[in-house]
Amino acid sequence: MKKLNRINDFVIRFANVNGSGSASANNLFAKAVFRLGVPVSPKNIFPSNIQGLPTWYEVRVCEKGYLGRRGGYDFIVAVNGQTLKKDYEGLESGGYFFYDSTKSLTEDYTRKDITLIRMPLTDICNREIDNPKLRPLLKNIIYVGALAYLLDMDFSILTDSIAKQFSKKPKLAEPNIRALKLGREYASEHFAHTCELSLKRSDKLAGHILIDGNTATGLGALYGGATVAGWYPITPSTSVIEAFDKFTRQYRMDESGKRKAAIIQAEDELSAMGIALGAAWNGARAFTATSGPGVSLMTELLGLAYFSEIPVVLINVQRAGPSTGMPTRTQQSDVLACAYASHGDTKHVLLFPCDPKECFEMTAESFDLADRLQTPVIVMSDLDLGMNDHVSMPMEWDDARRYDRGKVLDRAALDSMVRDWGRYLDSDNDGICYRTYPGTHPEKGAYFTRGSSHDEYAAYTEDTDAYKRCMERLSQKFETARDLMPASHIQINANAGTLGAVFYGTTTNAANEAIEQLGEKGIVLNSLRVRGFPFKDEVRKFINSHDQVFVIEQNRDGQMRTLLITELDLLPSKLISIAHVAGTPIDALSITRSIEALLIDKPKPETPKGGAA
Amino acid sequence: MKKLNRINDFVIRFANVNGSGSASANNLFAKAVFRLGVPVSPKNIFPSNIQGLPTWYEVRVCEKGYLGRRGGYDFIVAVNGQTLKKDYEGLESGGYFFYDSTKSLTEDYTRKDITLIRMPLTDICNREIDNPKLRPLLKNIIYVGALAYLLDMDFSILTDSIAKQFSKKPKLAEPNIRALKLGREYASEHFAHTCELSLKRSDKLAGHILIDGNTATGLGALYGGATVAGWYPITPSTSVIEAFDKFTRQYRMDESGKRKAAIIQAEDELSAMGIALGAAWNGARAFTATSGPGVSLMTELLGLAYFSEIPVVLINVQRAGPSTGMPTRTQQSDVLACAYASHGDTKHVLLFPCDPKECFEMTAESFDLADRLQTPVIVMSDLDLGMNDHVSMPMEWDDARRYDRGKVLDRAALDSMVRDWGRYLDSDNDGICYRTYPGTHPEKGAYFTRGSSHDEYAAYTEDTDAYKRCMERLSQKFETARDLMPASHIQINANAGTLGAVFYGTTTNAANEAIEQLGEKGIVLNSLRVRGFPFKDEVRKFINSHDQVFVIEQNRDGQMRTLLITELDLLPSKLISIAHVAGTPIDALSITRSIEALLIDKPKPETPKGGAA
Amino acid sequence: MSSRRPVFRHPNLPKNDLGYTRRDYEGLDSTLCAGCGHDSITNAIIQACFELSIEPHRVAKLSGIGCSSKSPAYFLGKSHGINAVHGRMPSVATGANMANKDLLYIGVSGDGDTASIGMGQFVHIVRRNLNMVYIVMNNGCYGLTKGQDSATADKGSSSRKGRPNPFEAIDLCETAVQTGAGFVARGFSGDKEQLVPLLKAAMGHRGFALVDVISPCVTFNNTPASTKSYHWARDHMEATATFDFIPSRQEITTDYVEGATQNVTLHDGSVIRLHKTDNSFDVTQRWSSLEAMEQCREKGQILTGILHVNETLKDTHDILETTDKPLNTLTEKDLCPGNQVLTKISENYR
Amino acid sequence: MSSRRPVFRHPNLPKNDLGYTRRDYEGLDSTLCAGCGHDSITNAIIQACFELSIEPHRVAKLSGIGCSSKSPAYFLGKSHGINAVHGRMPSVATGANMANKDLLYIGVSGDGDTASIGMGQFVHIVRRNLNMVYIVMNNGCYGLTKGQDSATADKGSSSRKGRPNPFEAIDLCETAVQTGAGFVARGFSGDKEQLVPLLKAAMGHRGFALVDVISPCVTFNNTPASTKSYHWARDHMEATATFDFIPSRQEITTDYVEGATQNVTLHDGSVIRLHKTDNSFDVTQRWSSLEAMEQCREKGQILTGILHVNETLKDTHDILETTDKPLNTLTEKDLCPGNQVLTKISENYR
Ligand SMILES: Cc1ncc(C[n+]2csc(CCOP(=O)(O)OP(=O)(O)O)c2C)c(N)n1
Ligand SMILES: Cc1ncc(C[n+]2csc(CCOP(=O)(O)OP(=O)(O)O)c2C)c(N)n1
Ligand code: SF4
Ligand code: SF4
Ligand SMILES: [Mg+2]
Ligand SMILES: [Mg+2]
Repeated sequence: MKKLNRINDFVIRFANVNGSGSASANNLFAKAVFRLGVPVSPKNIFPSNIQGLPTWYEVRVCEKGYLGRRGGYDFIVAVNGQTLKKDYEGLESGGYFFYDSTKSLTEDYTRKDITLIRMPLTDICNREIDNPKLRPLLKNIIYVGALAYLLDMDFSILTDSIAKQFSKKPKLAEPNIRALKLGREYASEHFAHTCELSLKRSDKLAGHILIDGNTATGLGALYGGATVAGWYPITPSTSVIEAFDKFTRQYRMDESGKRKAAIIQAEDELSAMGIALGAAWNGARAFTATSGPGVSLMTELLGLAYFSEIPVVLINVQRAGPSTGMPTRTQQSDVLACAYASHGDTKHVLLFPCDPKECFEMTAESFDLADRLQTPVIVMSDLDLGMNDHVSMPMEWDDARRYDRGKVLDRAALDSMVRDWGRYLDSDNDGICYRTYPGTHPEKGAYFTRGSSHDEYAAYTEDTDAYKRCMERLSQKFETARDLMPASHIQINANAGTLGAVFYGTTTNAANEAIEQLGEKGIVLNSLRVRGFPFKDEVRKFINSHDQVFVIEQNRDGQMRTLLITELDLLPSKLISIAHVAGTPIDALSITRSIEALLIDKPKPETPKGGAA
Repeated sequence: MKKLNRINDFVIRFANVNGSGSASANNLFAKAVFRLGVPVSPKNIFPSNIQGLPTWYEVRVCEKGYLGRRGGYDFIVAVNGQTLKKDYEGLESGGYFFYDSTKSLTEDYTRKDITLIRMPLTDICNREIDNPKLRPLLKNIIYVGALAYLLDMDFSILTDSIAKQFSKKPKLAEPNIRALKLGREYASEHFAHTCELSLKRSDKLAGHILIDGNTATGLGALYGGATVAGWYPITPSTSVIEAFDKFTRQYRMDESGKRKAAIIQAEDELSAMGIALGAAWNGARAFTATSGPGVSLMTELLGLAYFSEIPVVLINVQRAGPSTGMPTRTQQSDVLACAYASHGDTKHVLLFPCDPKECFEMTAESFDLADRLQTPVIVMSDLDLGMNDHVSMPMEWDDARRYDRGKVLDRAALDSMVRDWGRYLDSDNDGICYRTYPGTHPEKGAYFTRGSSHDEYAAYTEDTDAYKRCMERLSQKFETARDLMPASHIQINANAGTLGAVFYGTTTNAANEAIEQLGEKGIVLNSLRVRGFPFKDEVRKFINSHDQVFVIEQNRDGQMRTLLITELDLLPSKLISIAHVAGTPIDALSITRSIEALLIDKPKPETPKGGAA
Repeated sequence: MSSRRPVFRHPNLPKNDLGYTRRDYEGLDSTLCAGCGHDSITNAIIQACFELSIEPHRVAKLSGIGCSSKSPAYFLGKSHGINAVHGRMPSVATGANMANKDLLYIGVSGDGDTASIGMGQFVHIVRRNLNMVYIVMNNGCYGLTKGQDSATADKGSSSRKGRPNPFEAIDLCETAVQTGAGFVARGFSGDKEQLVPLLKAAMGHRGFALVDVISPCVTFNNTPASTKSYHWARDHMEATATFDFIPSRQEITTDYVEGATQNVTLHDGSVIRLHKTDNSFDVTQRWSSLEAMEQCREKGQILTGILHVNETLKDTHDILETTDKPLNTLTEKDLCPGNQVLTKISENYR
Repeated sequence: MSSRRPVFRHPNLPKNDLGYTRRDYEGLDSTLCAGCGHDSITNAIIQACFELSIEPHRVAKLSGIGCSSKSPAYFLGKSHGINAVHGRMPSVATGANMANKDLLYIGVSGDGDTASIGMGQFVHIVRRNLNMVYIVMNNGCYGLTKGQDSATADKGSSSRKGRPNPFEAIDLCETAVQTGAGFVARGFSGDKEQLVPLLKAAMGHRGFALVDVISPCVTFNNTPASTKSYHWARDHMEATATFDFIPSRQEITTDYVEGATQNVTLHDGSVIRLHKTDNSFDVTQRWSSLEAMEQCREKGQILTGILHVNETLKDTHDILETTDKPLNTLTEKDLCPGNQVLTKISENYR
């Protein structure tokens, strides 16, 4: 048998039971890799349940810097009896199977192509740890200690991490450090030269941070100046609000200890959106965060915000649908539901962050865009981005930057107006009109906001022409939005290339890696990462200048492909859907394979939706 | 001045104040035209308000049988002071301006190209009708009497209508008939040879009926075997339920006077859809009816029905959006909202009736389709179809027809099963599985229905493969649905024609008329009327076999065009949107003009969305 | 319909403390049916605001959807207003209030808008004690959709449709008191004498103030068999203790008989002086309020007047401990911690 | 996780009147946290159905979304069930019941599912008096989303998150009684002795039966400062009159002291015999029920037991006057009037 022998390039998986405290131990490991300066991408694969069901934590270590999921695993810490067999069978050939040998494996564990690493974790715990309450937790720390030895890690990274973590309660650090050492010692005694995977300090990460997208989103809302949030708990969006709550308690307190923010846990999502909308109408920056089911419930109010032109921000942390679907799995499947949310002719502005830094930036930016465009802006995050830790460049804020509150008339502006003000009068010919906040002026600028048809002066109307003017102006405003969208990321690998790839959000890392893999095989693709909707002109140009474009995304129906075709009037046969329908984050290899297969087996124009990763 | 001189071919408009009882008088007139055997299409243009605002009733009389709106009006009964000037100005040259001359016109009524018909309606009422309470109502009847003379109508048609209407209370007929006569007498004394429009008995209508779409829909639900309806009032869908209620009280009573139907006015649309869904889950045929805002609110539950495969029927009587929009105006703007309703990857079956007969048929059929496909079916009616009277072929029911309850296992079937039953096991390979109703069998066939991911045996799962199998089976089921959709109506006017038109629902009449108008100018179009979604194969074939296809519809964004392109992978530049963004029913002339303009000014491929009717 | 009516000011119209005439508190012409109860309530709102010298532009008007919800267009034309979607005014009001605690929020809703589609939001806005006046124009039916029974229609009551309503009525005042509202009153559109001071008192209260007003729908629900008709309401009204509303600026005279009145001082300093009678109850006690309402209900009477007041409750801002300045006036300086802090925050993620 | 557990039948297990063992009423293994109150309630439901000899397949189980709403998968594995979306179980139950009046409908919901997102639907299902047993597994928090306060969390109570809840609690029993429910009871997951008969009585009632059960969330809301914790519930439980549940088949013995008990005969013929004590009240009187609940609430006690019964109310089918046969069994012949009638109908449109 040939053992896998690699430095800083492998996948390690932890198979645990949820509610058993494994998360912090596994995080400790991932963070240690990060602190070693090695690019790392942890993925938590957890059930929609609180305690007792299988959960996996997968850590990809990749010196080269690929941060998407790789697929497969080379090392498994298998400490969940329920999934032991499956975990065993899924291991890559040449890999390492680390398990709690307190209970021995049954006879059907017969693989010859892997290395077993037997560690009697439970026994060690029972023997070494006096307090039985601490045992389940520390068992996890023990295996991290063992890993340090097995992978030849700098041990101080781990102990420092623990010390940092418990800096405020150093007493608690002690048993953890002891557990780490217990693990390392046992391993050094029993597993010398067992494992040929290793982790070396590197310099691939300079200035980077390791953070989850939802925390960055919450920070973005803080920096973007949000003051009102209405929300309703739903996985995986809850932690956006938790982060905003935490940060406002730190950075938004006035002298008297009162908060410069109002966060309301609403009774449901209709109310959450209503709260955000009401606050935005009244001149505060306001938002809500939710996931699929919540988006469906907010549909009617999104239509009101669109038609009455209220700048509200919605953070949609997508999860696997339809319906309740898989609440703890990731997906990019609300693209159409968000782009066209609500009955009637409606279209919404979408932003697609791909990493925590963009979560921060786009969330902060979304408030400017919403205010400028006076329309809802939806930030399309997802569970993978929102709830997993990601290596990211640090967030930055230009202190010279000023909030763009858009076209708002204050008292002085109203006083100095010469001609009649009309709330929906398009005096700049960009589809965007001037608004006023309630309470501004004793005599001027008051109007009645409504979701029913209105004329330029905000008066109710059923007049065909007035209605049509309003609807066409809204279309024009959407054109204005196009120019304001963040630029696409375009990468040209072959100047006269005929093949292109389009993707967005959390598909980015895997797609980029797949493009490199394909490049190595002589298949050169140019790529464009979509960052906003309505699509900027460069998107059309990019697609038009290629013969075949693969649209890579994480949903069944190729929703971004649909949106591209209809909104840019593209030739559908040119756009080939690479759709990942799994609920787990997309990986490079399956993209590579799908594209290869499609290119060999050249698609006929009639069946362009050929690929499925 | 040349007076308009036409027989059975003109448009007459009534300008009234709502809540003044004009509706029944105007109906009386339209019905009389119908009873003369002349094709007629009345359109009620009313405000979202109960009393005191302008309302118009437009009656197109057309011997040739065009039933769409024509545009313009040749004769106006102008009895609303609020709109008098506008009504005056809008009249076609050569037309007739009939008004209540009790109050004389001001000096700015200076048109020379029209004929004024002065009738002191109020004076006549005050003089001739003793009971002041009856005056406002009978004033309307008086002008109908005058019209009878002016248009040279067979007077007995009107008196018979009145007699029929009040057959149960003949006493009430009397003052009405007297009012009719008053009107006729005054006209005959004062308006001899004034009007050159006339109505002659014809034989164009044989066996036809004059009925509104919502009544036909309600009947369709009765015949289709619906037993449970959950609903919430909203214009223009309310009368669907009112009709169902009325018909079940007539035809669904058991011997003891109890009803074989349960109709629940819910507290909102979420509940209305929940009721329909719960009943359908439990084996009853169930439905709800709503309009745009309600559809938005039902979005989440539609997703549940899609994913857990519950056969529920939704009647969407569309109105002008977005948001509250124009609640009493018509539109076809919920196509995308319905086709893709709900977050996640979802698609829904849609039916597009174009006249009352199809409302009846498709509603009845929708229950079969929902049961067969175990998925929501949405009947896409609209305000014009639902609330206006239409000349229609009579409804028919084949007594040999049996309800298709789809794949349902009863107790005997469960007993005789050899292999394990799984609720979501696709044993027929058509994507449709076998269901059981609760309470069927003491030991077999029970399962837990859920909107979360489930395997073939309905067990909760987060397994990637099981999830994927389920999602792909649902796609396959949608393919099965394709074949079950009603056939498109295709009309080939030129065998090797290069121009085509696609339309649906209430756009049909105007589109057909426009095609004839264009034909007369040498522009020959073939046409296809879409009747269901997913689109049958013939739709793709039709479009592919033409160079340019105009998609004619009543919304801003060309929603059907979008759906066609994405679902059939069509070349967008080939599909040209003729979009009517008014809220009033689409008319032939503007379609004709748009198409003509587009053909002269040949569109470049980059800007295919050229037309706007 | 034009959105602006000709401005014609009579020089001798009476003015209030701010120098405004009553006309300054009016809005567009109503488009409701002639005689609709809602228009009377609109007039009472105008009167109350005028008499209280409220700055018109410091009011925000909110409503849902329905005939009732149209009425904010007909009063306070100098105030901003918003028509939410059906049943969702409470949440929109909550957001609006969070954004600016300094305006007076007047919400108008219908019985359909509140007791059916809006029931969930209504209960929760009460629970949060949002500082606003919430007026229900209660006609027991869905006016705008042509007269269906609403959830406040009494059992057995029948509208123009003719079929007696078979379901029990929801009493929004009971719901509000039970859920902990600090101000609950009921009026009748036909009794302006009582309604105007009720509205004034509600405006003086801090926290959620419900004013449920029986408001006959003359078109669909004014039949003899309807318990929301004019006649029925007039004949079955049972007023609680009558009261005087004494604005904060006015001195309180002491010429009353000891024990015969009860004074409740409202947040803005104004006082409600309740005149006790034999059958009056202590409106400051939640439980007596509920009992009094129940008793009337059982007797088929409509209890009107101030049904409950409690001035000790915290409003939503108090509960959330938000800063004193309206949130919508905070600037970048107040809100954005700047790049240095961000760098420090980033440190935690290394 | 497999959907089917191995069927192993012990030959000597006790059987009920139908010949079923208790195991026939069980479902899948629970995936809730070890010690979760919800599992105890699940067991009580199993016990009640077993003891009442309910035909398992004649039950339909319904729930919303939440830990609590998962539990129908863990009882009555031979019954059909449906997980609605969050908060919408009441409407789905309404439709289901309309389709087939002959099944026993058992709904399970959480406090989040009912008192927050489901509040509107809850009030309206009570108002319609749908014939079902509606069980709220009430833990004062959102278990499945990790412990946020729910609307039934008492003011000042704090969960593992540590911040005392600043809002007033909604008491679903009070809401139900006030809205006119015919059967309202409260239990505690830790008191099976009381809970099983409560559930049985609820199943015997015709119309809407609410059983609100305090059900501690051991993971997020079992702290000493939580009023929904085991300890708090045990220490503050105040039972109303104790009672015996006497199934319909059992003869009622008369060995009780005159005046010391009150018998209420339920729709299915079974009887609740309430033992009066000094502080007991008349549970058949809506008003005394409310008063008793309020009093306990003010004292910081949790009143458990049967809080209100009224056997005289019509259920939704009665109110709507639907035919006796379940609607889902009607055939074309019952439903479709045929072409001849259609031709006649068409005549009216000529
Ligand atoms: C979501 C939604 N559902 C239904 C409607 C239709 N609708 C408009 S007003 C109304 C009811 C109004 O009743 P109420 O609130 O009592 O007001 P009223 O007209 O009686 O004053 C309804 C159901 C709507 N606009 N939106
Ligand atoms: C529309 C929607 N919003 C939010 C959620 C997320 N969610 C799942 S369970 C739950 C609350 C559960 O609380 P409760 O009903 O009290 O049940 P418990 O878990 O406490 O038993 C929420 C908010 C959802 N599934 N659907
Ligand atoms: S319909 Fe009724 S509620 Fe509406 S405006 Fe007319 S009278 Fe008032
Ligand atoms: S989280 Fe709480 S409610 Fe949910 S299963 Fe665990 S203990 Fe029960
Ligand atoms: Mg009303
Ligand atoms: Mg709970």
